[in-house]
Amino acid sequence: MSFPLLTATAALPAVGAIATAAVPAARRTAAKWLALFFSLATLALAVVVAVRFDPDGDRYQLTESRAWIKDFGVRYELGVDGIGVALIALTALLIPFIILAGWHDADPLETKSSRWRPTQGFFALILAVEAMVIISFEATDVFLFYIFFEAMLIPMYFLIGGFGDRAHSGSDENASAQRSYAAVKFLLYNLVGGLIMLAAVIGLYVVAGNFSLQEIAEARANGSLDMATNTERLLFLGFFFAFAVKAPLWPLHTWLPNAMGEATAPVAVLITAVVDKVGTFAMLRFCLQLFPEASKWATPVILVLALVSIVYGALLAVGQRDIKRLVAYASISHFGFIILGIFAMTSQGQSGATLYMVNHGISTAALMLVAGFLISRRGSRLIADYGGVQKVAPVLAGTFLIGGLATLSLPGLAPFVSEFLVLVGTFARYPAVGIIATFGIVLAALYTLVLYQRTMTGPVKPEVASMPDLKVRELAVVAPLIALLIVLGVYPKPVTELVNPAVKHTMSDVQKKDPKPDVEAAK
Amino acid sequence: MDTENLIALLVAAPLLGAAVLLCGGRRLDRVGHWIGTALAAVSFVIGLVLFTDMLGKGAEDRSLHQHLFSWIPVEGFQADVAFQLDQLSVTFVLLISGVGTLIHLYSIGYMEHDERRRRFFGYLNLFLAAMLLLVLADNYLLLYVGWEGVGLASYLLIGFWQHKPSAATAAKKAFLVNRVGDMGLSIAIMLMFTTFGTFAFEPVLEATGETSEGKLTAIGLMLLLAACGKSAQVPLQSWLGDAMEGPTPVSALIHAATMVTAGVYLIVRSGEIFNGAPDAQLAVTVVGAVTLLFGAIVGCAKDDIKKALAGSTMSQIGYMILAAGLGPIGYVFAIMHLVTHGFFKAGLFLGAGSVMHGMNDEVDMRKYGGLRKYMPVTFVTFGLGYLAIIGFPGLSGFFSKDKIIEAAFAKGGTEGWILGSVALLGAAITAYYMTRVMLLTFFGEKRWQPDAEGNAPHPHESPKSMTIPMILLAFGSVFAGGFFSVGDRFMHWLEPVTHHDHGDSPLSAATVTGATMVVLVIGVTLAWLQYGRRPVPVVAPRGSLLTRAARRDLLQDDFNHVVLVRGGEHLTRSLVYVDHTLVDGVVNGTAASVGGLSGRLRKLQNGYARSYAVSMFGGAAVLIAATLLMRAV
Amino acid sequence: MSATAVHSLWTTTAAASVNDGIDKIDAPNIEYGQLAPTLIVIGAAVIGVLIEAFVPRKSRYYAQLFVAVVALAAAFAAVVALAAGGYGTTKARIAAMGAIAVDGPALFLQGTILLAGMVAIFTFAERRLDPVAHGNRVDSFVAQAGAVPGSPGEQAATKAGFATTEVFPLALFAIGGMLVFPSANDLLTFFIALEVFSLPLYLLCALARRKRLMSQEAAVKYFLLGAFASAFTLFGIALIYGYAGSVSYGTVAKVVDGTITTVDPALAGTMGNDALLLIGSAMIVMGLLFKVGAVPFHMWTPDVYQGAPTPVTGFMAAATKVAAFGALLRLLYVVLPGLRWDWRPVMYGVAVITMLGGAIVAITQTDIKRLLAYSSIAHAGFILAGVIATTEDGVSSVLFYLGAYSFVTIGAFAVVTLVRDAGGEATHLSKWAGLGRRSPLVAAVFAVFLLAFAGIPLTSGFSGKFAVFKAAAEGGAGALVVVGVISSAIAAFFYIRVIVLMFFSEPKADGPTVAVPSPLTMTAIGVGVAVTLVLGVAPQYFLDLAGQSGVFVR
Amino acid sequence: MNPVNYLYLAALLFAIGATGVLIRRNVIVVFMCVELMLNACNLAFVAFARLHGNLDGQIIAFFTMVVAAAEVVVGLAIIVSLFRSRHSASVDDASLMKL
Repeated sequence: MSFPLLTATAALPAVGAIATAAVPAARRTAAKWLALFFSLATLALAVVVAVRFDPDGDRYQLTESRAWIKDFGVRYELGVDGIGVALIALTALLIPFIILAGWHDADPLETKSSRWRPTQGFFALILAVEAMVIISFEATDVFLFYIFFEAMLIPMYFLIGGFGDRAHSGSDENASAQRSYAAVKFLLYNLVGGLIMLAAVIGLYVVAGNFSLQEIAEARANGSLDMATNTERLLFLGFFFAFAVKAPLWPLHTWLPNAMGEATAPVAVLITAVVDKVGTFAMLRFCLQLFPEASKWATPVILVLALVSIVYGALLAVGQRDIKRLVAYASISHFGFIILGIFAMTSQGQSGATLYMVNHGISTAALMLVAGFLISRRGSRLIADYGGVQKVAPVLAGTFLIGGLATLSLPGLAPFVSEFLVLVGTFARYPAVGIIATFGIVLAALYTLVLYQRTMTGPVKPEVASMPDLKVRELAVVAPLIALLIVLGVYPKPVTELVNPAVKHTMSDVQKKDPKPDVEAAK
Repeated sequence: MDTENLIALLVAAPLLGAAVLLCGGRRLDRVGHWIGTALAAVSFVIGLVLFTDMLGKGAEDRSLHQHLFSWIPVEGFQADVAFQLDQLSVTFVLLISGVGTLIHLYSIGYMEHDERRRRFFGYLNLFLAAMLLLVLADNYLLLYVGWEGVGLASYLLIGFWQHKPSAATAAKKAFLVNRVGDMGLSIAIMLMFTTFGTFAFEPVLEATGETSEGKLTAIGLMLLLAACGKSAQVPLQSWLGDAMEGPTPVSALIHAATMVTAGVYLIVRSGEIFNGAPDAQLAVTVVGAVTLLFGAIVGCAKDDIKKALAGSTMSQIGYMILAAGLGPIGYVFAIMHLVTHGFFKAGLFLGAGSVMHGMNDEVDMRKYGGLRKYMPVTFVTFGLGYLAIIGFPGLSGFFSKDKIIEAAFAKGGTEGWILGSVALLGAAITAYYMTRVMLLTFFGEKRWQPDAEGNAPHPHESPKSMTIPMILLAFGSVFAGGFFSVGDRFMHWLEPVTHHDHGDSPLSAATVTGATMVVLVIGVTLAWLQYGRRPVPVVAPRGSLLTRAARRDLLQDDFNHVVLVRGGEHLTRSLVYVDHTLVDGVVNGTAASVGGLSGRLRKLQNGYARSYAVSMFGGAAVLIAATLLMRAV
Repeated sequence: MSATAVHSLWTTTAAASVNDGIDKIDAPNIEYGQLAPTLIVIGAAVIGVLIEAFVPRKSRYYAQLFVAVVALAAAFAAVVALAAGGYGTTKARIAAMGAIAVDGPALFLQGTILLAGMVAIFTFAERRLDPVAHGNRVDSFVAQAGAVPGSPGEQAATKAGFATTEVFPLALFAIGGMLVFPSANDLLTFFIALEVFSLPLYLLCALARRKRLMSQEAAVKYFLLGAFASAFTLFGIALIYGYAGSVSYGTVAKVVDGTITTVDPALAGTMGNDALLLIGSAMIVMGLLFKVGAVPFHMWTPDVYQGAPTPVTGFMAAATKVAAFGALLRLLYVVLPGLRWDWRPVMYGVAVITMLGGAIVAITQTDIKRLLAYSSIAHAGFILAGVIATTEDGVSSVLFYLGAYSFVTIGAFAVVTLVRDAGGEATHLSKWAGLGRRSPLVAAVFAVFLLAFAGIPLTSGFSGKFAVFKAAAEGGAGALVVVGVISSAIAAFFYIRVIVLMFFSEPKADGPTVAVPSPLTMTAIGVGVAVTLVLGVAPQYFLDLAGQSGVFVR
Repeated sequence: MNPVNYLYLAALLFAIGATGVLIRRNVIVVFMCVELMLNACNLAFVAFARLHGNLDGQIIAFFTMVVAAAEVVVGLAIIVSLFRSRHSASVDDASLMKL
């Protein structure tokens, strides 16, 4: 077997995590640089993966397969399709920025004893999450996927609960209470989801006898493995529930605002831009492939829930007083779009959804990280505490605006492409749904511009009068992201070409054909 | 050399300018405005080159195409970045880049004292790029990009003085209202995709015959919605008045000459679709007619010079939309009026700007008066623009507006009569409010006093960089119409794109012209009687119910506020509550109840060995009973 | 062969007396080799008693420790040898005239018990945690069990450097009993083994150095309830005997599934009277459920776990469960398979309320030891889910789970012994606040154990849980799996609570200190962590082991 | 005489013993009740042994006695130590640990 590229891609950050954790307490800066180095190295590997991947080749490439737990019918099977490659690239791309943005977030306060090494822990945990996320994008064995899908909760949990946003209202105890509440809420929500999925995973084993995605999918396809309708539906629900919690889909979303509100901005980005993508990715890869019939059966309900998420999330975003919670609800709305695209079951919808995962990752990162810089300057998350920032910190305001414009998917920026594809794809099969979803773009404009107006424009608040503009480090975080947003908005072809074949496969899995345009249908 | 490769440069030049100016940083502050102006001029020159080149070709092969790259290639979905330059778009290119360049020039003087001038020019260039992209795109999706691009530019420029909350709010409002329109556009595009499998101009417009009228109507109505948003037509007109918060050059360029006319372009460009959908056309004409009156009435009541002009803009675009709704009868005149309007309305706004420049940015016309002595150039150019817009015989407005009124009658049937008479009425009101503006501003005795700080304005003529553009535009407003109409030049020029038929007017052209003249005189006289003869009170009289309503934009904002804003606030607030208590409450409730159960069960563990024994004994009994029971059943 | 063999064990002599003279007794042949593990341990225990009698006090501790460790190691070696000799699979047989079964499950469980016992002995022997008293290193056991708590006598004993080194032989006796318990092949041996490992435990519970009142109370409760339970068990045995006319597993099984039918009409009244069988088996099962701490026979667990010296708690929690579940498996799979359709639903119910009950009540616990006690109850429920599967997979999954669980438990309790304040171990949860800040390593280790309890992937807890749930689902108990995951979710909540406490809440000023243990405890904890992670990441080898040992000999 | 009667008697004794455990407070008495239960078992064993005509039951009875004796040793040890430290032999007093 050739060099296990995928394993290496996942293992490198894991190694980095251990190395970073091992750095002695005093050498904090060293730990930071080490973490940054490893994340960049991982990015390099991810690029190699993307290059080695041939869009017109087999469905799964760079595959690896080793025996692991025979008794459970589990093999260590890795492989990527276009979607996987795109998301791995996204993850590997975002982590360095997250690390760079969180450069000072984990600097210990003086009170801590010398044995307590928050900085090392912080960056080690981030790398650990990266490793687990990447491998769950690579896993083609349901059990292997499940293991890391669950395991990544633990480092996330410590990141949220252990390294909260220093900018909080109220006393420290109060803040730490809220923080651990958020962390516990995050963990329990996802754990419950995961455990229900565990039941379904076991059920799948009982039915299928192994966990190999490809084998099962083939067996489903050639009819050698037929599930009773109800079994399939139950299993589907078990899987979907977990993914819907992770994604998150209304009404399972309430953990996200707390988590993103209490976590530091980089961690918030890690949650929504990276970890949550595993949920939507898994819907595309596992729900549709393993349970095509059940997926179709559930589509109406899921579409409705997605619609609710879109509108409801946006409306709640309008109603927020806390910048980060606002972004969180905006994300809920966007995840609604992604799920809509997946279950519209049209090529445009699913390509759009995949593209959306990437773009949403980048745009949210841009917006949230700038918001983080803003918050760290003023020490408050409340929108009301800001005003007229653009006068004192024009660059910060400008980048914030661009991030916002990306969030409202302005044409010319990346998210527009994906959002429009999702809308078209949905509209093609369910016109009514498509039209309702379109209201989302108005609401998006509303919450983004209200946020911008309240924080950046108007007379300068005395508290922000002395606010410094973006530093070099911060600019180094934001500028590339913005550049990416523009490039992918103007020239998304590389990504779409990566994704299209994979989507074609998925479409054939669910045995759906794109609806023909009337004119051709008439002929 | 094959000229179509130049098309991209049209967009690229100002885009480059925007990029350089916005990313360039302070070091460009001193030269920024010149860079911006120069690049605007560049694309104007390129436009001229392409135009002349086009003139050299036969009417048929005048449409040029440039395919840059495939934008969003997805299974069964093809969106390209490709340009189409035909007579229609080149007309717009010239208008946009021409007027645009002039206004860049004007802004150099106007924004002299603003330390963020560089950024201002960056935004202006951004606008030019987006607007050119809008008119050059060869498919609806790319048009959409330009469409939102100009929206963004307008947002940035309206809110340019962000420290003023009113400006920021106005900008936000403009963007949001436009978004509603954009919804229409995107739905229209989706419909096209599902109907024709594409949304490029040529295939769509050629295939209109192959689909049902219902589909076409739906698409048409959605396009109309889009047009309403961008062109400030009822019911989406409310943003335009507030948009006057922006610097005056912006109002002139974006909210008078170019962007707001994009809706007209969209409808004319989609002519084939509307031709296939009479109902949609009717809707267009109705919207046009209503807005025409609406804007005019508002224009009569405003004392803020810019808002008055804004109302007039609304109403003039109403004319264009009306014309565009008439189908092939009106397309040409819609565009023609659009161009002429571009000249004189831009001129008028620049004039207004010049006045404000000299009056310490005072906008209340009741505090002007008799300015003709202080700023002659402004007076003359403004006057010419005034004559043009009211349709004084021989000037641009006369030709274009008169043609539209004719066309309205030519629609035939009751509709024709109604629309025609509405158009006439509009002409009368136009004459009235424009005269009012003229009188209030330049005639009568001076009414301005020292303001709070006690420094009285010293009205003076504006610098060359400002007056020259005004003069040039004045030329346009005087001669453009005549030039176009001699031998129906403009009509023949556009015909290959828009096609044209004369319809059958129940009235002769002469009759219509006569009628127009009559209403014109009436309007002017009324205005003179009210504002010319007797002195004008500095404080506006309470006025009639209609006047007061008109001052408040015919209560449209109040409606929006009550229904949308308040309603929205309540909705979101209640949803936040729901999210916290219900959705979250259910979860926390479950957790709490489990906890409570735990607390109760815990009490069983009371520490007494004997009670433990009891539970064991009971358990054993149950166990035995159950086992026996299992056998029994 | 077994039936007659068992008969002969008692009856030959009797028969001989009636028959031709007493010139020839055919001595029962005992396969000492195959019984080696048990014999070694019991022998060592006896030696331990002798040491108490003859070795001077100063060196007893070391002598006892030496003997115990060596014995356990040797016994484990013997087990490995037997397994290697194929007694676990092909040569599985019934030894000692039918009293003891030597087969896969027996050897696997004996191996587990011995290792767990070994680790537990290490924690017993820990002498660095308690502050040095009167110049003597002291372990966590009382100086003189007879001395009244707080009395001058007690202090005198401490001053004199007394130490209850009896704990080692006691532990060895208990282990010996535990070795026999899961491999007992007739109900008498079964009962004797039960008592042999229970009685020492009762005593061990009473021997805590600190908090002696609680310790003694725990002992009393455990003892009374234990005796109560074993009385039930015994009566159950009596009834079974009445039903089958024999106590040998083999015979009973045959009678149950009717291969042996009643010969004598006079006996028809009792022989094959199902009421006897059903009631009897129910009562025996009840005795076992008591030992594994299944609801509603669990109520002793929290009190005893809390009161007993923590090393003993760890030992009990791990080894007792292993032994008892082993016996339960054998009973249900060897003796009562014919009764499957009667006991399965009942056990089903027990499993459900055990899983839920344990998890739910644990939520509101405030003492770490009680918390772990309830968690052990919940885990008993999970294991029962595997037992119910009634498939070979079921057996091996239970074996695996027991193996995984026991080391996590001992490790966890070992960590508990480290966190101390003036009053000895600081077991109240509030004391654990901010432990992660004060000593990250200990907190991290404990977190690993908690995550394993919670069944988070990449820990042994997950592998085990997955194994039993998988077996249950395949055995057609899908609903049980759903209940299982629900209660795991509930359980997760309180494990997480502890982690939150340790890492996310600020340390208290008067918080406990973390004692630095001797290599003994370190090994205990280290082994715990190692097993947890290895079985979590690469469990295949051990699954194979358990899989091969999944077959009982009949 | 019907052998079943012996069983009834055994059951009765067992029940009495159990009840005693449940209702009596004094540890010693409780403990004796447990002994009673064990002896009930013995009676059952012996009866069955007779019934089946093999001696297993009777031998088991001896074993039981030994076990009972062992329990007495251990039990009394514990109980005495408890009594010495509390000066009370009531089971209910031993309820430090609860909830």
